[in-house]
Amino acid sequence: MNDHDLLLRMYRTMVSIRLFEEKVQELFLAGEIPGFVHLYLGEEAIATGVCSALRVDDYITSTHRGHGHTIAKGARMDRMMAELFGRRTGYCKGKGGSMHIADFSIGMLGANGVVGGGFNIATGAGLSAKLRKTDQVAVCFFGDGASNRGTFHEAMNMASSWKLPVIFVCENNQWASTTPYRTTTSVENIVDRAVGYGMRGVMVDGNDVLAVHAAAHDAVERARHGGGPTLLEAKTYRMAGHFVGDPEKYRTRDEVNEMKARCPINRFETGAAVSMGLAAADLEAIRREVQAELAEAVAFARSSPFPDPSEALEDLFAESGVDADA
Amino acid sequence: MNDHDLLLRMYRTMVSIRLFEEKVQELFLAGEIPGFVHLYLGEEAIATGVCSALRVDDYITSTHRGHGHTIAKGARMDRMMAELFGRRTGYCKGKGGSMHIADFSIGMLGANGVVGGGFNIATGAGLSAKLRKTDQVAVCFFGDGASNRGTFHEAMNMASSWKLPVIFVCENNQWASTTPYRTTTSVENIVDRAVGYGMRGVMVDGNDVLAVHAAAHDAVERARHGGGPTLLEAKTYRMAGHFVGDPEKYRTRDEVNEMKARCPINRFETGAAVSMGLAAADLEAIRREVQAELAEAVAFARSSPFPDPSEALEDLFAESGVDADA
Amino acid sequence: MRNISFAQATLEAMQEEMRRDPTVFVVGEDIARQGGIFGQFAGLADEFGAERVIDSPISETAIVGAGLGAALTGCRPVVDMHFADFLGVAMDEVFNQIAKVRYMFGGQARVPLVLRAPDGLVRSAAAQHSQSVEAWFLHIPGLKVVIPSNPADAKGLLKSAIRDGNPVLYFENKDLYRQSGEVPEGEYFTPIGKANVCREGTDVTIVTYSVMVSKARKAADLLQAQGISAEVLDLRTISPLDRDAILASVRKTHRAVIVHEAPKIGGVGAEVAALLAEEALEHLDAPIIRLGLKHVPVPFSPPLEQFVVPQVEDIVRAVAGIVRADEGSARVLEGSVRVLEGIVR
Amino acid sequence: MRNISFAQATLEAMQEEMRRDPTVFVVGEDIARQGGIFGQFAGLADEFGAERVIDSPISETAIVGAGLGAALTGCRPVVDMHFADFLGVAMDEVFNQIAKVRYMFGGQARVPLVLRAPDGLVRSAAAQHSQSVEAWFLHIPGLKVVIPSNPADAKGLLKSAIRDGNPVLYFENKDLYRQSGEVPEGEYFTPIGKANVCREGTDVTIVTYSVMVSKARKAADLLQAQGISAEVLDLRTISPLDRDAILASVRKTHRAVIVHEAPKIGGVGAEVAALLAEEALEHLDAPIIRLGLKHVPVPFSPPLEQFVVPQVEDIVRAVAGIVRADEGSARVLEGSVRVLEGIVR
Ligand SMILES: Cc1ncc(C[n+]2csc(CCOP(=O)(O)OP(=O)(O)O)c2C)c(N)n1
Ligand SMILES: Cc1ncc(C[n+]2csc(CCOP(=O)(O)OP(=O)(O)O)c2C)c(N)n1
Ligand SMILES: [Mg+2]
Ligand SMILES: [Mg+2]
Repeated sequence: MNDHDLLLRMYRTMVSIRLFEEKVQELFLAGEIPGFVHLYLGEEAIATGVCSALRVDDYITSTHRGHGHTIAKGARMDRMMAELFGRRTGYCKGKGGSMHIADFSIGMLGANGVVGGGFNIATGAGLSAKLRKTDQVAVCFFGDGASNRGTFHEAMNMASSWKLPVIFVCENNQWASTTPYRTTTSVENIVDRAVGYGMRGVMVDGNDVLAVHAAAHDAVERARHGGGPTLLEAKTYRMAGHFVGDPEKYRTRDEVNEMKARCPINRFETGAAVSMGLAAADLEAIRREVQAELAEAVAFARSSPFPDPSEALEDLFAESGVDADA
Repeated sequence: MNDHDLLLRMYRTMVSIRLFEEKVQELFLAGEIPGFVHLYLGEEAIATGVCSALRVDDYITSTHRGHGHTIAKGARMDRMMAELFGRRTGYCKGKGGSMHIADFSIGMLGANGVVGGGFNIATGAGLSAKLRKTDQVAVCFFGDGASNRGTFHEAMNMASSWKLPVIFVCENNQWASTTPYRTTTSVENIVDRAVGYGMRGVMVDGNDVLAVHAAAHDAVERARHGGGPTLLEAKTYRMAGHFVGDPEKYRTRDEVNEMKARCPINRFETGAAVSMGLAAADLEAIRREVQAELAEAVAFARSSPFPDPSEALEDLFAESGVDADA
Repeated sequence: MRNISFAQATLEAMQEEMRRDPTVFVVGEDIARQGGIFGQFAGLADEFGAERVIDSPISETAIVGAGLGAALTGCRPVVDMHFADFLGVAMDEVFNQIAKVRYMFGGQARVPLVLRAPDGLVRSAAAQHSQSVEAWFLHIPGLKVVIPSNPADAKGLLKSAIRDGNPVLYFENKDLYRQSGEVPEGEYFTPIGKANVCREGTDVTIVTYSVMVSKARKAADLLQAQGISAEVLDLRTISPLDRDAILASVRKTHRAVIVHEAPKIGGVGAEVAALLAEEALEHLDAPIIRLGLKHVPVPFSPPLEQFVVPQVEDIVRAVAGIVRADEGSARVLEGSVRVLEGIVR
Repeated sequence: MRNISFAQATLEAMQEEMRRDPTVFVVGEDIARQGGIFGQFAGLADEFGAERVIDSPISETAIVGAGLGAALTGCRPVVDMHFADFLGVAMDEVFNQIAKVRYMFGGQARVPLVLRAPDGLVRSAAAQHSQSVEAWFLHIPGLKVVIPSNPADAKGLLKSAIRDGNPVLYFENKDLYRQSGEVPEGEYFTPIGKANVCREGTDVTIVTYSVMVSKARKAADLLQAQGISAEVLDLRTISPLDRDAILASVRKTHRAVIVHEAPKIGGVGAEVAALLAEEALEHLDAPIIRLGLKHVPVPFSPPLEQFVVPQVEDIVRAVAGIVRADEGSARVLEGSVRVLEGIVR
């Protein structure tokens, strides 16, 4: 893939995430989406930069704030939206919702309602790739807050000890729900923790999709060729509330507005896009295409049926027994 | 206390631990002690050096290998031995045994059968000292293997974020039961992990009781006066099997014998004791006194009754209700 | 008496106990700045400061384990678990440390520690934010477990829990926070270990607790209209169970239906049924019916979520089923058996 | 048939499955160099190498969580917990991840994962190394739980667990490792979900599993001498319970005693008793008795340890108690009731 294509693809991904999230916010507030939703607004460059460095058979584990990762790994917006609506046509047949979206067909091993729940799953996917002697890699997305979970430590130590093909991507958006990360996190940079595992640590501007892509590409290539894991910290900012409906009493509007000025999409449009000579019309076309796709996704979700109550009893166990799995 | 006294006191402690452990080994193999016992042979200088820097109202949390910590914090050998024998006169009335020995009256908050179970308890004791505005400190003893538990991470981060008066003392004896620590631990020195918590890290020769004492004293004084936690790594070697009866198929006799030459007690006798002008007769006297104390301890344990079966139903709950605790 | 919300009632308990005893403190996520994600800690930080109302890192083993360390050394910590679903993260601390230290150490330790755990279904929060896990703790010696169903008990049990010298798990249902109810003026304590007959009846005992108490009461109203008199027993404490109250009620009504939101299989209802089958079998005129979550994780989609959890109609149907089945045929049988029993025993 | 030990039987299962399928691997502490602390993995590392027989760090959340990650991506991991007591360390992984991923994700995931957990009392190992915690997992939808009592089932169930496409917890009692028994030649599988009547009888059913099966059989022998015929039902699988087998046996014998080493309160016995009280009440001629650990942590001192756990004599006493009480008076009552039932139903 040439640079031009890559840039346009990344732009499409960022715009898809942005528009998807804005639409989700609107639909949630309108009462069409049940449950709790956590938006990825302002952090689009990270999932985009990282996943654009992955193959479709590579794995990712995601978080409670997982729509961006899911889109970036290549999921369909219609089935995602249907899942958020709790419909039978959703990725998880309505059983998961926003916090439990997954698409195993593209290596997206699931959002996770447990903060820090993905570290070990990604590590296991890396272990599995090594055992099966494939050259797949696994990426674990996680937040600054999650870096204080014990699972972070156990996974980092294991991945490094065994040189597993795992990239740990910290999305440091400076907040763990209502808590500024420095009040509960004993280091300035999460990447400072790499030393404690003899692991390579890299820090990038998480609002610069090119920088994220470059760092991720590098880490992925190393991992793929036996060079072991990397801890990649991407600095960013959570532009929306922790969840849709969050009164956000713990921070000022000024702080938020200042950070909004660093919007990664804007920055791409006015920076890389210009210097790399992308045609404004191409970008505009992408936006329009995404908008159309999203409108269809919403229509699809709305028109899809709810599951029948009895479906609640399905999908607990795989068909099994010695024969099924022989 | 003058230097001389301190040295003699430390010598007494080291010898007490050594003789206690040798006796326990003998009694276990003779079938007098039930359960499982993990010996502190070869690591005596660490508990001794650290606890000699503590006050009686300071706290320690211990491990499965806890006899040394318990003696060093000032416990009585007779009640310890009785506990190992499962007798009613033991510290825990026979309910605990070797892995669950404790003496709250001297701030010894318990051995622990769960590796890494003490990190957070010690951190909480530090938090409590801070809240109650005392100047107590808490010491958490733990092994190299335990440093891979998630509880290590969570406790270190919390203690550092909140500047709690806690000293984390890693007894790096190079083995986690049957596993050489470098095969499962991603750093050469556990102290390298301090960086990831913005914590002070100090490494000492764990077989040099003076070095351990000096480093501990320093860390304790800092903690006592608001200077926050320290990670102190003491390098040592587990001279005995992981537990009494361990066939030790995973290491060579040569390795063990080489390390035995570094015995901390020998080293003290031929080094510090000489250069600091301790009288050989004084050391000899201490040994004899300890031997006598130990003989009494064994006699005490042997002659103590087993608890009555019905006592198994006691001690589950403190008397309570609103009145008892008002 | 005043009418206040469940959340407000728990807040009053915290305020009263924190004012009284400077060693009481609270630690958890989103407590100080946010006042708790359900508003249950609103304003506490302003009154007691950041030293005693502590926003923690996302480190459940640390907050629970440090709670234990603090309890052992002179404090009375209240640890908030955010969601009961996250108790699993700190299960070792709860199960191997907190529940055991006193006993293992031969009674040396005191553990005045409260773990607060918001549980139950709320607004399609899905599989990892909707659970009720109290049954695990019934099976762990060394813990007390309380689970209020209304604002008055919420306050009284929380105060008793904080004053207790032992570890108490305090389960508070998320759907109850906004519900209001009468709460006495002045200080009072709800005793741990005592169930409450919150509706008297003669034909059947509905044994239940937490959010299911109100469903059971609604069911009892509907049953009344059908001529069936249901007693509703609110357990309030899960461990230790109030065996006497359970046995007394069922010996009176001769029938039991047990209802909880946690999975039916292996739940608290199993223990209650087993207790009855062991101690009151000869008083039973009908099978013991249990209602609980169907045996799946909680699904997200609203129609699925409602389907897996017991509803008022399910309770009505279950009760009517065993009372009716009895009515014609079995009443006869029952009478005859009693006579026979009199003769042979 | 050959006579081999329980540990040896599990080892054969591992060898056969690892030879057959290169994606089967085992990870845990003290596995490779030590061959397992109970010798249950002896020699595996020599045959399959350090890549597939892995000594792990002391990181239970990582070995369990990574087991899940590997299971989701094409491997069939066997994770050794060292002691069942440490399941609490990884409870979130078991409970919120492993048990739920398939369901939450609408059936996309397959989780062919086995967790092996050595449990039970052994040699005064005290409170944190003696526990049996299977009941927690009965209450968690999405897991299968097996718990063999003898070498033949140990092998057959472990092979079935490894072949299963779902997460299986495999509890293996530490005291059973050295016990020997007959094991068939050649490949075979013991089905998950099927209990086994390991002794037939007519007066009472002793429902049990794991190490208590041999105690129950000894008790049955002693009871035989007293003229009481006891059936012993070895559950073998705890989840899903073999309801049919339990109901069939008790419908035949009309009495049940349930025995396990885990705490009585809130244990598997509660579920079994509740099932009987719900589905077979009219067949019961006597109270359902449960025997389990007294409600304390396991104490260290040998006389205390033996006191808290059910012994053969306790089983004999419990059975004799309910059969005798029945014998004179109740046999008469029973006959009369049956007649009446015939008339009124
Ligand atoms: C184990 C666990 N503890 C607490 C929570 C509640 N919770 C959900 S999101 C969140 C904050 C996460 O912060 P961070 O990891 O920085 O991710 P971000 O939300 O900033 O993307 C918390 C505390 C949870 N879901 N899981
Ligand atoms: C959570 C937990 N996992 C595993 C074990 C089993 N175990 C007991 S001691 C030990 C090794 C501990 O190594 P280390 O921390 O280095 O302490 P050492 O024995 O060397 O003093 C292990 C794995 C345990 N007790 N607890
Ligand atoms: Mg964050
Ligand atoms: Mg060690």
